[in-house]
Amino acid sequence: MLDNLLLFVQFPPLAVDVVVNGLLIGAIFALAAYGMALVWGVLNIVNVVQGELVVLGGYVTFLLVQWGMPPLIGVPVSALVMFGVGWVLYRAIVFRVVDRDIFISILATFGLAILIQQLANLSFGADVRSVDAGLGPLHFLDGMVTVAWVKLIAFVLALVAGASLWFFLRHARLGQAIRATAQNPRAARILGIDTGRVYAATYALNAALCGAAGSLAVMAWTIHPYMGLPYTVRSFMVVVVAGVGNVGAVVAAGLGLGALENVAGFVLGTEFQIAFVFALMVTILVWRHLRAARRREHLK
Amino acid sequence: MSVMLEVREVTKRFGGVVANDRISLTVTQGEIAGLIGPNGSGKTTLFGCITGTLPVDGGEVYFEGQPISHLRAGPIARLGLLRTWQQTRIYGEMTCAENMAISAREAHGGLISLLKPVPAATRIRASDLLAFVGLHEKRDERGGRLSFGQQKLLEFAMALMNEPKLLLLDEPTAGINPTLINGLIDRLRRANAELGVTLLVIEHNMRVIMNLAHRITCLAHGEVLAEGTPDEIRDDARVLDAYLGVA
Amino acid sequence: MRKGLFSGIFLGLVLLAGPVAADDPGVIRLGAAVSLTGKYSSNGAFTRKGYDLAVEKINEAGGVTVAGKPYLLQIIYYDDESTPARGAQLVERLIQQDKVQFVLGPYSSGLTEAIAPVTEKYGVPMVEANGAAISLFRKNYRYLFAVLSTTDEYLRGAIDIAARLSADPSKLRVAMAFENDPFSQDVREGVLADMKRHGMKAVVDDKLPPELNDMSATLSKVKALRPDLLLISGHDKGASLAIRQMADQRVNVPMLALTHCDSARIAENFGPAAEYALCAAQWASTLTYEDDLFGSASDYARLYEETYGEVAPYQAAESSAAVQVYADAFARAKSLDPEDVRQALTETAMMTFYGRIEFDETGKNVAKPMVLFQVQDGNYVVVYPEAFAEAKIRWPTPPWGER
Amino acid sequence: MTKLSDWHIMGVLAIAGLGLPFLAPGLITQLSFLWLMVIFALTWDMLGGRMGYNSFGNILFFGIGCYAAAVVQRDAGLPYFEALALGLALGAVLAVAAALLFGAALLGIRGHYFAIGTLGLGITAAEVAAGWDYVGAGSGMALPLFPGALGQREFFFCFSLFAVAIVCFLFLRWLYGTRFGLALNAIRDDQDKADAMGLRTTPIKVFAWCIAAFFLSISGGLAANMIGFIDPRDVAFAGATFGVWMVLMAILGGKGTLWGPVLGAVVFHITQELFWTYLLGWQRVALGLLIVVIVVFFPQGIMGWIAERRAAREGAAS
Repeated sequence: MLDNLLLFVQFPPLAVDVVVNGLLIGAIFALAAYGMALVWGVLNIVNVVQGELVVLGGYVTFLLVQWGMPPLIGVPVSALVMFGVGWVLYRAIVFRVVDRDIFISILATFGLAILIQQLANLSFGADVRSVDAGLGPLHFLDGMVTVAWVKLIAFVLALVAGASLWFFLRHARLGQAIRATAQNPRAARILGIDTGRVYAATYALNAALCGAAGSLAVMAWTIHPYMGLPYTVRSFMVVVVAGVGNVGAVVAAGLGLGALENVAGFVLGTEFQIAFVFALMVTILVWRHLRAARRREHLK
Repeated sequence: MSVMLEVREVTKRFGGVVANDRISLTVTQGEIAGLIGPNGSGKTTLFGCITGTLPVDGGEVYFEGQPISHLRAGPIARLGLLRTWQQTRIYGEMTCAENMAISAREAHGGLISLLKPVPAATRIRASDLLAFVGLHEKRDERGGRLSFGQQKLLEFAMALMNEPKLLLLDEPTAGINPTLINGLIDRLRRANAELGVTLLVIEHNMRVIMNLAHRITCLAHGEVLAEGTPDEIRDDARVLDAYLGVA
Repeated sequence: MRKGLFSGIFLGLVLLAGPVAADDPGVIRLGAAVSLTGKYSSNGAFTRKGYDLAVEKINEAGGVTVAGKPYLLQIIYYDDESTPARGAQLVERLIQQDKVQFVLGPYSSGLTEAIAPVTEKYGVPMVEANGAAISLFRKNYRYLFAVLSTTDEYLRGAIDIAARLSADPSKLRVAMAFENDPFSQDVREGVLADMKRHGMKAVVDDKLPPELNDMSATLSKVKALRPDLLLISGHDKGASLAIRQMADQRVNVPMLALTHCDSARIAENFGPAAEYALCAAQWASTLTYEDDLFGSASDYARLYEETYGEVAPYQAAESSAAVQVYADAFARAKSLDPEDVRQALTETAMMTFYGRIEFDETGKNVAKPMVLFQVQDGNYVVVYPEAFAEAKIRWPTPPWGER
Repeated sequence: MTKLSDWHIMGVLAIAGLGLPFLAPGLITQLSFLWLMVIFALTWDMLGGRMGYNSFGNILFFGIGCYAAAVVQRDAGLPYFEALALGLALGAVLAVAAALLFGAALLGIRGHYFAIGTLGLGITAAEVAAGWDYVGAGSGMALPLFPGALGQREFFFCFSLFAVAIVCFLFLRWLYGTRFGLALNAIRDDQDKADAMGLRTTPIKVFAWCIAAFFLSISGGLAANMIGFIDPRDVAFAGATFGVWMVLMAILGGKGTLWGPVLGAVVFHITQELFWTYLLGWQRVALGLLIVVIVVFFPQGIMGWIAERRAAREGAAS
């Protein structure tokens, strides 16, 4: 561990490299986390199938490239396709767990996650897939810091998506309907908002965000049917830290998590990287609880 | 008679809104005190501050001379200061008898005492108290299936089961069938007289509170507006203003 | 109502007793729990295809003759879902309920670790083709036979080549990133022993968690420390991630050696980024081994490709060989008693398309070397050991700027 | 359900539990796993069903039991059974200590944050075990071979787990009859009310978790020996399988009822085994569907459904 810290001193640009790469991973987490925050906030559902939606998005892009399309087209197409998938999922199953105990939604979407994993395995095979965006990397600081173009695009896209989501929720009609429904579904219904439609749209929007994230993930990293869970749990974590209502906080938490995780992996050794992330999450929860308890409140 | 509860300059803010602004009041042992005021005047908030469910931003609450505003709900309840809720809180999935059994005072004890079965004496007491509030036939019914008024009565019985020294009641007659209200007033009085429970009652129904309370405090806009006997309050122009002015 | 419930449960119990094991005359039933789902499912599928191909071929050729009577082979499969607890439970079930007396191995060392105690306990032989961890062969299992080379040999070739190519092997600096699972950690142990032999020094020694989907922290270290040799093992995912991210982060190392790069299809999936990578493999279709059943290694590869429409990975080849070992042992044992078959297995000395197979007293195959491929112009070319080499190794790997 | 029929069912089950291993020796391993599942469901239900705390982290205690037994058996240098007994005892102590520590910290958190916090706890434990060389890190640990004759091993573990399940059941049955049981229900129904009525909710909750931890760690030590090999993520701290099944079984049978978890475990286990036998390669699809169907269409569970039916019938009759 000390050796690893010493490395930072010996090669200062390395610290930059580790942090930058972490931020770039964090951007993908943030993208998936927007969706989770949205669904959590509006439908009051903890969407455990999040990671699987990301993976499916990746497969869409993978298939497109197989058919000879340029990889970057995959981002919007994946988002679009996943929007449809999300809509269908909502109409078929998810709507049944809205308005129910949030714990029921956790379990139900967990079941969906297993189902999708398995169907992905049966239809795409368990091979590890990746798509070469063909863009190459960027170099800084004498090659010590390298940033793949595609990760940079992912980063920018994640920020753009966050900004447009914010703008959409604030100014678009559907966005306003979503916010109204989130605050008070009954009142929204009385005001003539078709909340069922709003829920479906929200869930589909979430799936679209995941689709974009997956498309970027398959270009920057790899995907296979069983790798949704890391995305799910990190989205969880981001939302737990940032809360459901604040897009900016989600971006910050996502990026922060990515950077922190990468630094932890570097310093503690990669075998403790995931342990660190989860220990951190538990610590944050406990700390927030203790702070609330001191004030005669409790964490809700 | 000794002072049981003293609220001294208690202040509570929600964001920028001051819900309780330096409120002071006292409750003497053995009396029935009333707390009135228009909607939003801070009565329920004050209950929260006293019984430990809301943090207090300023001032102090003394119960039998002991400062309690830093304590949470559990320890305060174990001192003998209890409250009921306006919207009633009972254990919905448990039967009335179970609701009563777990409300007994001995449930305050440590783990070892909890590992004993419910003693026969407690069962009898629970049964008596259920009969006292008129729910004896419902004793095996789940709490959540009772009507709102019945739940209120159950909550009251549960509170008595706990043998509190001071009981804070938040609108005990709200939602109760008007024909039953006189019976309820009678029970509150008997609880006070026979069981020796000091009461502090929030009430909207003027007829009830004027009938019941020995002394009344009136809040408006988070401040104490007036204090006195029912007659004094009835004649106080400011109180009348506060009610009519708001309406 | 309760009656209905209980009769439902009873019916379930009856069904549980399973596809009833009627003992057809003339059929030898082998049992296998393989990973059809879960993290090992791609390699589990290769394992199953390898088994199936050999069974089909052997049955086509008239089956196995045991003491004058011909028998056909049949395999009963269960899906262990890539989890050891399941694997052990299913093998117990194969033995107890399906009355299987001969077990074929699962995929991965971890599952073999879990299953070996079970077969050992029941005295049922297990011929396995995909559990290479050397620790398996230190436990004195009597009924465990492995047709493959063990983990300590996987990257030995790469280390030996690196030592040979350098003026002073003790100056070599090695970076290692191994997945935190039984197989890869065992590979690591073998690597450490070999490094010690040459006096090499480890500068990076990371364990990659199986859920990891990014290894940039490790690669950053590698970039800073500029080792002479980078060794990576983490099943298919580890190989794919390494190739992908080394290209993205422009990590330059003179030599990179991996495991599982052919089953991860790195040359096909990553094109130029995979060039120069050295891959440890149990088998290659270009090897010159031959047997009567499949013909040469390349014949096997062709047959496999015709049957399944994909290139034959070594995981399938070794699995086929495991079935051949059983067939050979049945014939020589002249009996289907597990004890006799075990005895025959210990005396195995046969040539297959997959290589020579002879077991030492611990049950591992000591007659076949590992090979090393190098990805050269998009093909997997054997470069080590010299006896089988198709081409010379390309070394050192030029920096990314010049590739 | 009257007292009498309760004891009747227990009698039948006890006879079945003792007799089945002899009648159907081929099913003995499945039976052992069934008792394990019963323990899982019962202990989970104490928190999730009785107390209203939906924990995804109970697997922590199972894993601690697995590892404690494995380490003691490896290092103590004692004969098999002595080492096993010592390992189980140590596991129980460690698990209860962990429940005290984490319970005090986590059990104040409510609702889904508690579920997520415990999930994090379970995953952290798995990852720490997977990185810690002393317990074999990612390679897991192999348990020593059972010394007895062939076939004895299965009987030993089957009956041991059966005994633990029975003790667990009877203990919980007794516990739910005390004031403590009522206190658990009170916390589930309205914790703020329970607090305000003077119940010492935190010690009650922590104690409940300790009980769950005790039984889970004992079953963990036994199960580790029965399976013979522990992997940090897939056996000991198997949150995605055992950890979730606990919840499902309790829900399937009926949360917060005495027999629900037992029934749920039996039905779930048998269903699961049938999937494995008859749906090769598709069993996870079936499992995923089963989960969705259970929680979406059947959240009241079998016992809840029976109660509803009975209420409806009585309603029709009166």
